[in-house]
Amino acid sequence: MVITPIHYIIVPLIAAFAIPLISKIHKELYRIVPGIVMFYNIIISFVLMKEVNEVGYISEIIAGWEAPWGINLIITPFSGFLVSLISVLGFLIWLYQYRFKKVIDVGEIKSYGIMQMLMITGAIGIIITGDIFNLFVFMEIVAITAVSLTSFYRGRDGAEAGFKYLLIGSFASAMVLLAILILYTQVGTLNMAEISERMHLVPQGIKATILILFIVGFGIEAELFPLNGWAPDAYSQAPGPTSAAFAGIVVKAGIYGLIRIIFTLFDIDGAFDFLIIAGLVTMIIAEFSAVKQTNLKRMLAYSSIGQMGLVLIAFGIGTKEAVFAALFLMFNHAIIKSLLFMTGSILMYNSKDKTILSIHGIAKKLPYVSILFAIGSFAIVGLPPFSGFWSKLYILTAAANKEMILLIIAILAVSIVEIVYYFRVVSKLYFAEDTEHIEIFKPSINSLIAMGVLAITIIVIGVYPDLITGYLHNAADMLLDKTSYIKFVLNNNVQIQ
Amino acid sequence: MQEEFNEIFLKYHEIITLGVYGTAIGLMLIGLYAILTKKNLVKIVIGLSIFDAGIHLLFVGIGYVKGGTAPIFSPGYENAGNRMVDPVPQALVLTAIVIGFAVTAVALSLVIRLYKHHNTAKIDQIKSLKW
Amino acid sequence: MIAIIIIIIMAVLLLAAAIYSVLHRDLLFAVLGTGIVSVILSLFFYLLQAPDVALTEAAIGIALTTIIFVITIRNTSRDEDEIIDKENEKL
Amino acid sequence: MNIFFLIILIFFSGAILSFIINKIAPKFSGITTFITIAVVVFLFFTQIEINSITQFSLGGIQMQFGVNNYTYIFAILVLGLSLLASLYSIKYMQNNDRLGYFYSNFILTVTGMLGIIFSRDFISFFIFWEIMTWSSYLIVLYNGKHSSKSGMKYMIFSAIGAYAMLTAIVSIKGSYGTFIISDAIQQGAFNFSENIYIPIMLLIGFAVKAALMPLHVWAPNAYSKSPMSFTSIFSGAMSKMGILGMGLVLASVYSQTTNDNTFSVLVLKQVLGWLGGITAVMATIYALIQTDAKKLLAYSSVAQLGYIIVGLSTGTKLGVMAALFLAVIHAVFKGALFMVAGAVEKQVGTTDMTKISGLIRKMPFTFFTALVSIIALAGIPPLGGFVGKWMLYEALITESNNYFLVIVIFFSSTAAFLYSYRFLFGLFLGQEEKETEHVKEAPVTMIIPMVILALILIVTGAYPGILFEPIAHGMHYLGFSDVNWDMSVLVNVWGEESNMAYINLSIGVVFVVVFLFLTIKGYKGTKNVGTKDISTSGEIPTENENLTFQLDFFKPFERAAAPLYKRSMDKIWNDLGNALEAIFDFTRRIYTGNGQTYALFVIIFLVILLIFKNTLFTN
Amino acid sequence: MKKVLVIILLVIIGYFLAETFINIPFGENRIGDINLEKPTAAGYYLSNTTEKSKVANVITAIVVNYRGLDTLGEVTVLFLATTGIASILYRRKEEEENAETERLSLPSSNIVRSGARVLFPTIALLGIYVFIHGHLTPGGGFQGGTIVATGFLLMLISYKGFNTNHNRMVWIESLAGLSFIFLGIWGLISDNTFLGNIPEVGKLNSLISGGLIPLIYIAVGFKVAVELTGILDILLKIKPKK
Repeated sequence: MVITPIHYIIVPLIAAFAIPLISKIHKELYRIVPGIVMFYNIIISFVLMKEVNEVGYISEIIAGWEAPWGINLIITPFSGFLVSLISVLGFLIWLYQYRFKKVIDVGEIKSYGIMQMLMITGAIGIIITGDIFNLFVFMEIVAITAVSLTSFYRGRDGAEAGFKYLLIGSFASAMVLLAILILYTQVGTLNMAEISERMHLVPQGIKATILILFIVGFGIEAELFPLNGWAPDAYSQAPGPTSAAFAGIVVKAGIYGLIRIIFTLFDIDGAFDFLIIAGLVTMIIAEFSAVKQTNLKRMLAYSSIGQMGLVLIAFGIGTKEAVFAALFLMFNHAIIKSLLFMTGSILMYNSKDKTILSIHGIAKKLPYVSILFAIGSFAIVGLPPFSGFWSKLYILTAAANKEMILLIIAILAVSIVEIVYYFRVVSKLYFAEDTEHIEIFKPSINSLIAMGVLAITIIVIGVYPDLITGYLHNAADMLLDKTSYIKFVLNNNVQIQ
Repeated sequence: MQEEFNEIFLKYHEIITLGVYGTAIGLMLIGLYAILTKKNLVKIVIGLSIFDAGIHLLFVGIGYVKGGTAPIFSPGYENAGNRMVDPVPQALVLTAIVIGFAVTAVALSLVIRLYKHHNTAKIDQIKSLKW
Repeated sequence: MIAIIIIIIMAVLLLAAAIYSVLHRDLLFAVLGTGIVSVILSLFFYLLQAPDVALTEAAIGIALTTIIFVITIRNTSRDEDEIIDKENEKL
Repeated sequence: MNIFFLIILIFFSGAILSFIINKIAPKFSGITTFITIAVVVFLFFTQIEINSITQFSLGGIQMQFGVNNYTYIFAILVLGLSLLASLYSIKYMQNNDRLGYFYSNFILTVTGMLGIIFSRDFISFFIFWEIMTWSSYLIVLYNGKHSSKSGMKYMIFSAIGAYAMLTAIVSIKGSYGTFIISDAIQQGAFNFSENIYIPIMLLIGFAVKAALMPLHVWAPNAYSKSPMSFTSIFSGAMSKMGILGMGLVLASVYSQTTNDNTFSVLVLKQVLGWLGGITAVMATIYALIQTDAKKLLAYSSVAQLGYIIVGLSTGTKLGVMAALFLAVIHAVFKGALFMVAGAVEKQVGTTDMTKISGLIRKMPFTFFTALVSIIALAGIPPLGGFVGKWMLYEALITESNNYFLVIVIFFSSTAAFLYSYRFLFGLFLGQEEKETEHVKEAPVTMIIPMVILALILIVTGAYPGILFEPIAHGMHYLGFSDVNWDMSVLVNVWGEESNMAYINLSIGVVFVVVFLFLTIKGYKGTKNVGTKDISTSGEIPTENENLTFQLDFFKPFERAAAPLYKRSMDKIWNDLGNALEAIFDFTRRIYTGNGQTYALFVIIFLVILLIFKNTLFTN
Repeated sequence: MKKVLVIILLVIIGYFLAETFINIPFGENRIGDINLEKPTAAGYYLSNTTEKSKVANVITAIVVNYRGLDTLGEVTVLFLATTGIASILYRRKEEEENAETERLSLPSSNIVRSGARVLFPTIALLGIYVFIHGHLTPGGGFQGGTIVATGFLLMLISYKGFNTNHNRMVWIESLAGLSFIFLGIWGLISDNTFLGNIPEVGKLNSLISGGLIPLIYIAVGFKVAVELTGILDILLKIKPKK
């Protein structure tokens, strides 16, 4: 059977529906099967990426109805890049959490693997679907799984974080639903390509309203400033792998939604300036709030929000190289922040009162985890020769080419703040006298492998970025060129070389 | 009854417009009010469901076509396609309703757990995670 | 003529029920209000030529949503301000 | 394979290797480091020919490697010093734990410095700059908890500097479309009349590493807290990286002086010069009151860097020459002095000058090194320090006739006599203390580098031409043409240079003989009077004011200069930091834990956007 | 104070919504002529459903076939809600023991019991009818499923002893979901688009019509019924706080 984008969706669903049955054979299947699915996702991504590199786009129609009438899944270099990133991360996260008895008692609650898997599937669906309402449905899948994973632990705070997330998340879905409704009345279709084709018919005021509703809706998922109150709680309360998945996968889906809406659907110029302003505010406030955190995961959450702000700034600059830089930053943030969350949750688990203050000199007991965390924090603040440096450099260069000197200064000032709080943790890890710990829980070998792979990726990309830059350039070009997208989706035979 | 509705529609167009849109927007605003001011978690969830109900009504409302019939080709109406209401919003709202129910259920189970832990369902007393 | 009055009455009732369910202190009655909202809503859907939606709203909105609300209230507290059961705890 | 890449590769693999070896046999990781650096030194001086350029591209950015006459000076300095330091640190770091950590970062630091020297484009320059920074930061943290605070300070200031530099770099890219340094200079990136902030930003970036006045606060702690074997290159070589950059920028700024930017250039000269002078004075004054030898040396190196910057700021032939000469000499003697401090610390266990004294008998070679380097530091005739300072004075007086600055510098260099003498006396002269009886001379692998450095000092004192030659070439690269070391001050002072060599050499020989005689004589039994129980004209001084060199010799001075000590730069920076912390603590309170507030935020945001929709989103 | 602010905000939002919807006249025909060369989506559905997929109920056609992926996602959402609620309200073994799990139930009077016993088959039958005839008459999988679930609800609250056989429910749930997907994959194999239909089967307005659509909707019906019953079951099992 030839591999097509729909496999991203049906294979995990088959697994999800079948797991309760087949795991009557052996309990372990609850944990193994999601891993197999994740690995299959990687295979799909590999095959599809090869194809995308040959023909510019891949589009698959569902139920045999041509694009404007049926739902179509479309893989552009942009979405393909994100999807393959997500697939690899998903597999690594699974590898990390496999047999992670201490932190996630999968034996106790069997559905963890299923929900994690379906959350990732939902994120992939958001990215590859070509239909706006279908996107909404996948958003809901992500939201529900994310909420129930956030409140997964039995403790009292999990439920609280989950409820906040649910409250704000249902706002998001309501906004998107309303926007889809108004949009449908104006253009009479739900297919994104056709919407952007007919967008010029929409009167200005209504267009602005729709855009605002979409911005609020997706901005909640993408952690824009006033909308991201749920994020720190959710990140800090979710199980470690789930936090990694939030930072690496779910946020990416939200950003993708925002970017797809602004770049492909709408033709409003003000949106770009808005992105810059919103991103700047988000970044500054988040990074400032991160400094005095005592819960490591919460600190990482704020830092993740700040990075998302930086991504939005880069997208808002809007030139080809800026978009390229933004993609690079998304890639970096995905791998680095996942690494940080993976290591950080282990560190937090081993600290006595679950705060940064009590991880003095834990490096003696957990050498590998500490080194990985150090690598991650060096990379995220953008020190060469780690991969974070390049994305920061490209963003600054893009800003400089548009003579935005103040923006550059702001970004760099904020990264000094970043250095302050990350290096505070690193120096605590290594160079403080070690206080006594509760019995140290050492991560199993597969977790170490997962984290090691991420760290090696960080270093390799940092030393030789050309491994991905060419591809990212291609993706950026394709994102900016929306006429070919429309043409390709609406009459399926055109193929952009 | 539906036939009556269709013919009186032409007469009282404004009133019915107000009746549908106004009701829908009113529902949304009432729901928002509950979400934003009520302290009790159950009340907040009620507000959410009312808000959703308003959006659903809007959906069906914009799908309505003057003098249209339900989009079902029942025997004898095989070629009535031109005087049917827009079926797409109805299909969408079908999905939306079910999803809304799922969200409500999850929210309520969270409320139950919060009450277990905090022994209260007041949202302003449940803030152990902050700053 | 009857129909238009019915529609206006329905609209008014709908909003009234919604306001009632938002404002009423006793959550059980509030939930009842949401049930009424769903009933009238499904009638609206029926009038707007959406029988499928009407059916769904009737089944889900009236029966299921209401019952899970009731279950929740039973597991938490019936009074919005939780005065009553606080007193019960005192006793 | 290309020689530059080969060297970098050797360095990185050496770093990894020494880290791994430490896990197996901790003894050998130091030796690995030494061998790695030795191999690189060999390769560098045999394989690399000057002015050869290697083109390559990384991440879609054109990059160039190469060595020119100017950077060659610093290459000699960095490689020689780090070779000696690595040899020194084998014994010095013996039986500490986490040696792999130390040595791999040591190598990485050297890699950074050499990479900076190699790179002819801004991006690789910045990359290596950052590698140097964070690896040295990790070493500063090496000594554990009490050093993590100063390490933080160091990292923050370095970040400020580095990001100022990065701002300048990307805006060069934005305005001139190139990252290659020479192209940027040719297109007038450093031309004040075109844009003033790019060179200023770059200068700020370099000034942090060169510990210029407002940005120097990290230096004393960082220098004194990190292991001495590292500090010798930290203060000796790494600070010179800042000098390298400043020299480059300033030279091109001055060379592109035109009518319309004369004034701004003049202002720059004055500001830099005065900052350097004030740095020298303040650092000297602070050095006076230190009782810890390491701290004293740290402050004194800040002061010396002040001189160098003054020299650069003149922008005249002689001034720049003086600066470069002082840079090299300072590297040598400060490296030696820190090694001495390290040896004392290793053998005695402390470098507190109030506790130890009379080590001259115990550690004669160390004392010899200390003596020579102190002479060079204080700028007493036979040795190089004097030459450099003389050139500096002459440059200031004759060429840029900036008499006030001369006065300032002269004051600070006279004050330098005091603390240098205190260092010498406090540690080595005087009677022995009870605690230091068991002390022995440092192991031979620590003696060798020190003595080598001392000999270098003597020889360069004798034959300054050895240093003038490469410096002259380097200055020629900077655009100061027809620099030949005949026009050195020495000619003006003592006539012919050649017999000058004899004079200096003979002075040196006599000095050595006298020194040996004294030391041997010193071993003969002398009556044992504790250094601290002196009696000034019959009356016993009270303990609270005991005017020996070890205790309160500088008390009166301290009293005189009290206002200067009261409000130091540190305090100002600390207040700034606290203010920022308050801001951070305020911002995070936006996230009140109440979910309803978050919902309200969403609605408010929505409403604001809706109200301004027609101004925000128009096409 | 806060209330005032909120009301002001709501008034503004209401104003802007009204402003938007004034420009969207109610009851206007936005479908356009459905027999155009390239009609709107709705027009296409209205004009082609009867021929191309032999389904009387256009909404069913849209829900199951044109926008089948939405329905799949929707079913997944329900499934996830069930698992999510199960994991949110999960109790460890020891908690399970010391919590006597007595379900919420009406005061068990004979009238209620017998009434329930009479009503339950009727309701279940109605539901099944609704989702079997989903492609002909109003209603379908969701509606029928919910109706069946209400029947179960009635039994659950009226009978203390009535227990949903968890094992059997898992079977039905999984099989229903899988059959949905595999019916889709059948299309993927036959005319290599997922959920591709085989409309040749049967004729319009007869029970056997619309190819795979009724089958899929029946699967959806079963799944929805079981999911909702599961949710109710979990929620009803909670031990109320004394």
